[in-house]
Amino acid sequence: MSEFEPSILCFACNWCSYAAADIAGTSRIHYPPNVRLLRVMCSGMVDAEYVMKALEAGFDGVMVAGCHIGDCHYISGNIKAQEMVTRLKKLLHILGLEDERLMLKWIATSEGPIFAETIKEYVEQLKKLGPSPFRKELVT
Amino acid sequence: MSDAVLVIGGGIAGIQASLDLADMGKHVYLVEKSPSIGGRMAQLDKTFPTNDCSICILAPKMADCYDHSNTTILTYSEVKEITGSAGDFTVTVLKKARYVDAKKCTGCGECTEKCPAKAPDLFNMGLGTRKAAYLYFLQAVPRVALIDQEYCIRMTKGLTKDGKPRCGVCKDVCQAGAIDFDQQDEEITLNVGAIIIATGFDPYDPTSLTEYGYRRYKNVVTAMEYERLICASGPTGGHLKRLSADDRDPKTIAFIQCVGSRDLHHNKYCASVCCMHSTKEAILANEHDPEIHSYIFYIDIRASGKGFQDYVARAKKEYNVTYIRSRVAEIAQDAGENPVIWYEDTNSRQVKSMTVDLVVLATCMVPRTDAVGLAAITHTALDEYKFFQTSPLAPVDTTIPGIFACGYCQGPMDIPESVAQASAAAARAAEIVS
Amino acid sequence: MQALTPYKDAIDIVKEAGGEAFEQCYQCGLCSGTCPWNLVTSFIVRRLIHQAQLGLVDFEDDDLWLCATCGACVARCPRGVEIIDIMRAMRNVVAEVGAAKVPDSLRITAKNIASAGNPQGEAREIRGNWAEESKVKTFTEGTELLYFSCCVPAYDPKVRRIAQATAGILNKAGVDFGILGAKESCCGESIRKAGNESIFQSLANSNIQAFTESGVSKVLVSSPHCYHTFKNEYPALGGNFEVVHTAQYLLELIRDQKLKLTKELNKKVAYQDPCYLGRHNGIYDEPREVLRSIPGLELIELPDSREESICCGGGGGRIWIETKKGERFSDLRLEQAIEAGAEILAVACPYCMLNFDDSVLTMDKGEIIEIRDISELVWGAI
Amino acid sequence: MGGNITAEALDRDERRIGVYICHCGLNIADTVDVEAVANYAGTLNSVAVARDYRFMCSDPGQDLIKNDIKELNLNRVVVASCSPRMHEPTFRKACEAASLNPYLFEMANIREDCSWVHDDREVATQKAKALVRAAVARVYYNDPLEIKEIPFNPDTLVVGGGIAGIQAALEIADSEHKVYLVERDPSIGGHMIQLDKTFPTLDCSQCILTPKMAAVGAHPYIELLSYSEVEEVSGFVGAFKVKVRKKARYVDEDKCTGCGLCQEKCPWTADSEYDVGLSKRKAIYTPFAQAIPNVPVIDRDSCAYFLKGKCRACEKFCETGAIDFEQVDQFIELEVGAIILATGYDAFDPSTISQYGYGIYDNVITGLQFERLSAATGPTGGEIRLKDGRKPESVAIIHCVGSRDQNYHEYCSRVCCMYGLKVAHIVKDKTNADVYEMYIDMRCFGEGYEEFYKRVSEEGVNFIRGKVAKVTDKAVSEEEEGKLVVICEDTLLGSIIRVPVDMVVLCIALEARSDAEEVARKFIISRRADGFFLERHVKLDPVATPSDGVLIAGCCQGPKDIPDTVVQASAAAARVLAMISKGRVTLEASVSHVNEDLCIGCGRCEELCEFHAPKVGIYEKPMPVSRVNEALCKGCGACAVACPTGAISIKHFKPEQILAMVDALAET
Amino acid sequence: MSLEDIIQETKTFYCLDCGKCTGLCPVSRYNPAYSPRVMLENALFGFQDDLTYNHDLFSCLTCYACSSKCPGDVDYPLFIQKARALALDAGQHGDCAHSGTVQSLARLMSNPGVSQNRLEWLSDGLRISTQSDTMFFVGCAPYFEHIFDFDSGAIDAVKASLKILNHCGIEPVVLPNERCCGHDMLWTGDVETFRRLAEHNAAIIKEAGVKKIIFSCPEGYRTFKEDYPKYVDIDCELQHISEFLADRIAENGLDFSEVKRKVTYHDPCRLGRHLGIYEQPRKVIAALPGIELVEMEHNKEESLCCGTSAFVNCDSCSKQIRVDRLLEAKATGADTLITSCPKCQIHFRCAMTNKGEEKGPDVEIEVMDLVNLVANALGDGHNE
Repeated sequence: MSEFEPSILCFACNWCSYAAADIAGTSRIHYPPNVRLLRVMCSGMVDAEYVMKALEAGFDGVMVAGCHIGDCHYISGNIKAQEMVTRLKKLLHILGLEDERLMLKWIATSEGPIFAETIKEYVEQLKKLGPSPFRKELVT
Repeated sequence: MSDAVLVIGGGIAGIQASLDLADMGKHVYLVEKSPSIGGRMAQLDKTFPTNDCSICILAPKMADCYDHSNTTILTYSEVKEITGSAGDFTVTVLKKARYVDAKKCTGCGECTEKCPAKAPDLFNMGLGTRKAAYLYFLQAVPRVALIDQEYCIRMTKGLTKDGKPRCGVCKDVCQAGAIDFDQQDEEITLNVGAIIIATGFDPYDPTSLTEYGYRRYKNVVTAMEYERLICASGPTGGHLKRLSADDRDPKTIAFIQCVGSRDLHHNKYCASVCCMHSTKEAILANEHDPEIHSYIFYIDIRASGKGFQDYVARAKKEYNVTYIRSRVAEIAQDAGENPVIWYEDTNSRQVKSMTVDLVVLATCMVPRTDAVGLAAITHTALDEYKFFQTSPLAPVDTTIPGIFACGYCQGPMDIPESVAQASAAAARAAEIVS
Repeated sequence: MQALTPYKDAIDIVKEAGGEAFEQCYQCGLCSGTCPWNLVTSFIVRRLIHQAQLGLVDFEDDDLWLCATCGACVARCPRGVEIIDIMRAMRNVVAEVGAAKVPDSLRITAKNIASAGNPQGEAREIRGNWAEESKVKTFTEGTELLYFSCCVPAYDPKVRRIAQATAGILNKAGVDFGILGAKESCCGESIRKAGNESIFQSLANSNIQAFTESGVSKVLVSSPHCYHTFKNEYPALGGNFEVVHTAQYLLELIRDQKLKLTKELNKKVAYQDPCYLGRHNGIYDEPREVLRSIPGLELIELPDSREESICCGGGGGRIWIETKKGERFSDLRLEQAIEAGAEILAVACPYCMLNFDDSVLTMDKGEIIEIRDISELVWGAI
Repeated sequence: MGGNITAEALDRDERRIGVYICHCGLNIADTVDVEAVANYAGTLNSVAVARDYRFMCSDPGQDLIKNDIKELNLNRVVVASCSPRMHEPTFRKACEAASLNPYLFEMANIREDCSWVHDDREVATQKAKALVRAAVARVYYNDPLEIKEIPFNPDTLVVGGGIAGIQAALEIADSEHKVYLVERDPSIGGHMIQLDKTFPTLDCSQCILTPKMAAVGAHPYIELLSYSEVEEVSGFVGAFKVKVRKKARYVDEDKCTGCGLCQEKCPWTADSEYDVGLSKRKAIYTPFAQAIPNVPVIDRDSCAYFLKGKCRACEKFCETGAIDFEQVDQFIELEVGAIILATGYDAFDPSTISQYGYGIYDNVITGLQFERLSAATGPTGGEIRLKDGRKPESVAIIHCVGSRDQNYHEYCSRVCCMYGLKVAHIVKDKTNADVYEMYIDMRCFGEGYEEFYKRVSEEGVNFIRGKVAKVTDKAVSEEEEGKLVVICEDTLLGSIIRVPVDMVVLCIALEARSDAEEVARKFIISRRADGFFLERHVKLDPVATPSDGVLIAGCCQGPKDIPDTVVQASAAAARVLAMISKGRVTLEASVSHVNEDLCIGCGRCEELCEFHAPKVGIYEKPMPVSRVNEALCKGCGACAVACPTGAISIKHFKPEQILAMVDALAET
Repeated sequence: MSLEDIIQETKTFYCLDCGKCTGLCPVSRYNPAYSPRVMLENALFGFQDDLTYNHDLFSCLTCYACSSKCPGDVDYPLFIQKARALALDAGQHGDCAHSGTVQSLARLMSNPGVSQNRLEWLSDGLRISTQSDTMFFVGCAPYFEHIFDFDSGAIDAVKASLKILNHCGIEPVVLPNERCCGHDMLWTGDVETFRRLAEHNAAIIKEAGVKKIIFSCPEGYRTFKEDYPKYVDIDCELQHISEFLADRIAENGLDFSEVKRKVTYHDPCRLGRHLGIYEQPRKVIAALPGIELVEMEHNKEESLCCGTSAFVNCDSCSKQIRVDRLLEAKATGADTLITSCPKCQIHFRCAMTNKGEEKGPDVEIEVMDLVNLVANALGDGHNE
């Protein structure tokens, strides 16, 4: 079977990270296709339910991307995302999942290249980590 | 062969059977456990559907039965043993000592007034009290007093310090000199050709239905207790009032049907008479105080007898009675000791709560507790509910030829059916002894 | 003066030596204006920093050794620049990188400390001798408190009275304490500010080892310099002990009624805030409260007191360098005290005592004013 | 049919989705096999039609959608093309044009997220299919949303009667819209009225300000509420409700003719705030002559009647009987559409820097106090006098007092250099004394500022670069006897210098109002670290705040000079006029919504919402539940995450929609 | 399993349609749209859609208040459990509270590849071993610590239980990779996941070779005792810790230190009506010196449910149930409400966390697990 290709779901906040992805697009910066973007209005909108559902659905990595602290269009949305991710990581740790399965990253609008770079690094990291125990083929 | 007949149980069924047989010239021995014949019906105030005063229609029969030449009434007695077979039964009966000479006692009641000792009045369902020396109830037949050895001071407290027997007030006041402390239980053997069992029923104790709060809440009473409350000869002289300390007159009463009946946890069968006696009690309440509004919580109104359906219709129309199709779920109590009923009104599909002044539980009716003993003595079989086993085409025959059962001890039925069955049993018995 | 070009290597050397704070300085000159040296001579701190910024430091310049690390400039610097660190870094470049010659007196003192563990160069063994008369036991495992007297009171007979008074008080109050004697060495605070970082490291490690081996958890010090280095500089090397200065501890004893001050001292007393107790560590009120609790004592405030107190000139290794007559801060301070009508000048630091005693002699003010350590005054009042 | 059947079951009506794959010329087509994606889309659940077209955003492209909606009665549309940040509005309008609710529409970004960033055609097509599948899965659960609009109340509230407030009020009122101007002090004028001259033109400050103040006083469209404060603000942009406390003046405004007799007769005095304590004013006073409104106020703290219950002299002498000791604070309810905060700044209290001797030496004064000395209306009638009346022979002006200093304010107060120069010029002009200016940097950046600096230096002012360390009266030489000695290092000379002078003027910093925290909370805006109000964007949106409808202008947003303040005031006014002319406010459609059956009233949403939209209270049901003020909600979704029972959800971002996308994206 | 099979298995045909269940049902009292009688009516009439698509199918608390008094002895909660399985097939599920975290964790845990770090809470004072033949079933407490934004007290109860067992000389086996017992999955209809969890647990228990399992969580206890036998076989003696304590107190008694406290006891549905354990907890409380037990109006068999079950359909009505139950507890004058179920404790503590301005009725009362009360009385209060 060809080399393991991790699948990543990225919740991108409309005002910063999704805009950064757009800029990465307009400046034609290529990055691995493993990531699939899901646009939300604010990183604070990402509920633990969505991340758990993504893990259940077999994604190897979930990324929550928001604005830098202080830049949030809704003042403190990113802080709330940080709290949610910290708490959820503790749960996933008890469950036995590696810490890298869930990643929180601040990406400002202008940081298109950084967005692409982050995706590249994350794919490499997950390749080293191996498939998620809940990956579709393994479960059934 | 003996042409006499033993009738066990002096309720309406027993009385009717005795009269029929007596009128046929047969000699009847009527054995009644309690100090007087009359049975459950004597405890009722009125009877449905005619609202006749229960004791008014019962007293003449009691009198005829007692005075009939062919009848020997053994009250305050119990059947101990029965041997033999159809046509020739030997029956041993224990006649408990009344400590009163039946012949001398005029029933004047002097001793009952002066007697200092008090005891719970079971005739009034324990609502009031009576004395140790007492008449079972006003219209008791035979109208002979008796002394309750468990409560009489003389018999319970033993001798005084200087060796003299205590009290003895009743003896002093009895002009007829009827008091005889040395009376002993008597064992009488009878020889009869046929036996009719008419032991009737006990009301089911609803305490085990904890959700209804019987005993926990004062203003939750059973139907029989209600009958005594509403009855003129009852503990309150017929003045219907609440049992809580404020003893206010109730303006709203809730009658709850199928308490302990049609219930796999308690009694599976339907007691058949509760729907009607609750309706009667609701009507009585309204007659007693027109402001009273009654609510009857039912699953099905079983008004199947003659005139029953119009009786229910009249209750709705004239006597301020509302019928709510719902089995009450739970009874709580608010601060004023008013019962709060929680129920789902299955017609409107809504869960509601209703606060009323008084709750009457139409409890199930079960065979007498000592029916089992009697069945053992008579070797007759009982069905799963402890009723005497009969079969549809021989509704009054028990499993033992020559022994018949009629009335509630054989199955749930109302007074008319009991009377009809009593006559049937009398006829069946007559065949054997004639 | 031919043109100068910024010298990158010099900038880096000073930075590596711990002086990188100079980058934040925007040359406003407030430090120069505030420095007490400018009351007696001219010492442009700003220029030294600017030279460091451009790598044009003249390492031969004696001005490098003027700074008494009193902290007045640091407290007021609008950019919060750690000017003392810059000075220490430049001195380090001279002392350990060899960019120039270290002043002789300092060089000798550094050699003494390196070899004998005390600036006086006395034998290590006799460090505990001062304590014989006061019957002080050596510190053993489980003793509640270590008393670290500082080298000056231990070896210098003129200042021994501080340690003896303190020991006397502790005995009177029934405190379970001891000293480590020969195992102790100089706390290293001043020698570090004089640029000898390596000597400081070895002193600190040996002290920490000695303390931990003996199971020390709480240290009582007489010198604010020891207090400063134990509290703020030793933790980085793994030495975490509870440190308390005599002024604080005496107040504790008085408050817990373990000390009863009965004898009256009807004198006007002024208190000189030592830079390393006051400005560096924010302890102003405890010493004053101790003095006020001595019956009859009338406490008067000097001008420029508390945060604005003027240094006695002893910090940063200056105690071991001769200060020209007429340029001694302790003289100015003594005059201020006399002018304020003080009969006693209370001090809380052995360096202050040395300087002020010196000033009393050189200015011949012996009859008008005396110099007393706080512990002496308390000892006298029991 | 009993119980409440889930909505999903009821409206399992036909979903008819139209999917349109855009080529975007070659931008998408050359990396993604658009036909394959279109065919694939056709196979998806409830997709009625799937097409691909070269330019979906073009008019023919949009017509394609409009016709399909009409002919094939589509009730949902998905366009796979560029980023929604680009053309979502365009396609939404297209749907609306075909009378399909704009929120029944989704976009799949197969350009920036796919074709432009990947090169392998097969993988890109695979990913494009996934993105389309996700968009279709999401649109299935989209609900039609109603875009609400509320009327915009044309009245405006301006808080603060300084030059900023006055300018903003005038500009709005001049376009015939009602303005309520609330000013805390007895008269408008703010700090500017206290100034003598303004730099760089040296115009007499009062001459250019009083006409504007008069205009405000007389303007038919401006209702001036002086000596009043805002107590409480509620509501939202377009419909604010403001409660204003009109403090009791104890003088009846209608009867008072402003004759000033009461001020003459009143025997009790107190420090004049207007003259910054340099002179006294009476207990009953108007702050300055040209006060608007020209109605005096009785100061309770210095009026004998209020303190000791006697005197009432003013009442006796007042011919019109305007004095009324029984007056009480009144409360007025205002309804306005927008609010402009122009609350200005506080002057830094230099006494905290003990080394400068303010409050210790008589002749150390602040810049503001100098303004009063040099002003004709000032206590000395415009003459520069020392405390003992002598003319100063030498004056030192110290810059950056409390500014650019980590221990006080790290920021530069922007105006002190210029008013330092102005003070220098006035001193030279009026007393010809020696003037020394101690500065770190001369920041004369504005128009005509550098020229003014050149002119003042030509007038013989000495400039010494160095931050002053100490001002002392302890003389070291004869010249210093009886003088104030300013000690500092002249960093250009590289030596400490001691400048003996008669008077020292401190250029004190401008700092945020002491009650800024409380005001910020009232108007639901936040503050920067330095205490000034936080603007929406420092560069692109300086006069707006994160709370819609609340604008800020002038020094309350940060220290600035009068020209900048006036510019900001006009900007704020313009923003308000724009909103007024639009006449209505479109509310955010995808806002939070509470299902009150699910809500357990735990208040977690209320506690964390930055915009105070959800509020737990007792409404119809006996138990408290949360309810959202849709006008305040920004739709950020934080409350939905915190809600334990999922009672609160964001329209257009419901959990089902997002979970559907997650599942669709997961399928390989 | 079709609707008819369900009706047969749960004896629904005995229903007299008398409405007593609806009258007793705590949910119906506040949610007019929900009526157990109507649910059965729909089933009996064959209206399957009205049953499976009914939102309130998931509002039933499965607390057995109705069945325990049902004249027709219909096993209504079992009917609901089966009906929910049908609903799941039709794609319907209840509103999962707390972002469905508990449900997601259970599904994730049912995956064979999972190896958990679930014993990090184990502090040194507590001793466990691998040889003992008694096992202590921890359950989901380690996860609960990080799901709620208030102190769930779940792990404290587990620690207290271990302290009690250690005190009684037992160093129980605690399995490091123990799975969720599957209670919530079974009761919300996800039989498939439940079966996988049961199989995992059965395998590792068999491998551990224990003979007795002690539970502190009644839901785990009931699932192992009543539901597991239908899917897997676990030949171990099962005991709730209150039963263990009651026996131990009866045998040789335990020495407790005196703690003055007035308490009232809330019977968890799973322990009470499901398994009939009412007396043991009360015997344990009675054995604690200084503790005065005051019974609430609704106690033992009549005890009211704590308002939420399996973290599904928690809504305003479940809040009302909890508020009334807390008010009833406060009315007894007790200063602590004792229960022996971690979930009741969580739901009560959640009801007391009101962060908005409007707090609603004052329901503030200390809630404590029975095992904590006992552990505190065993000397050096472990978590006082």
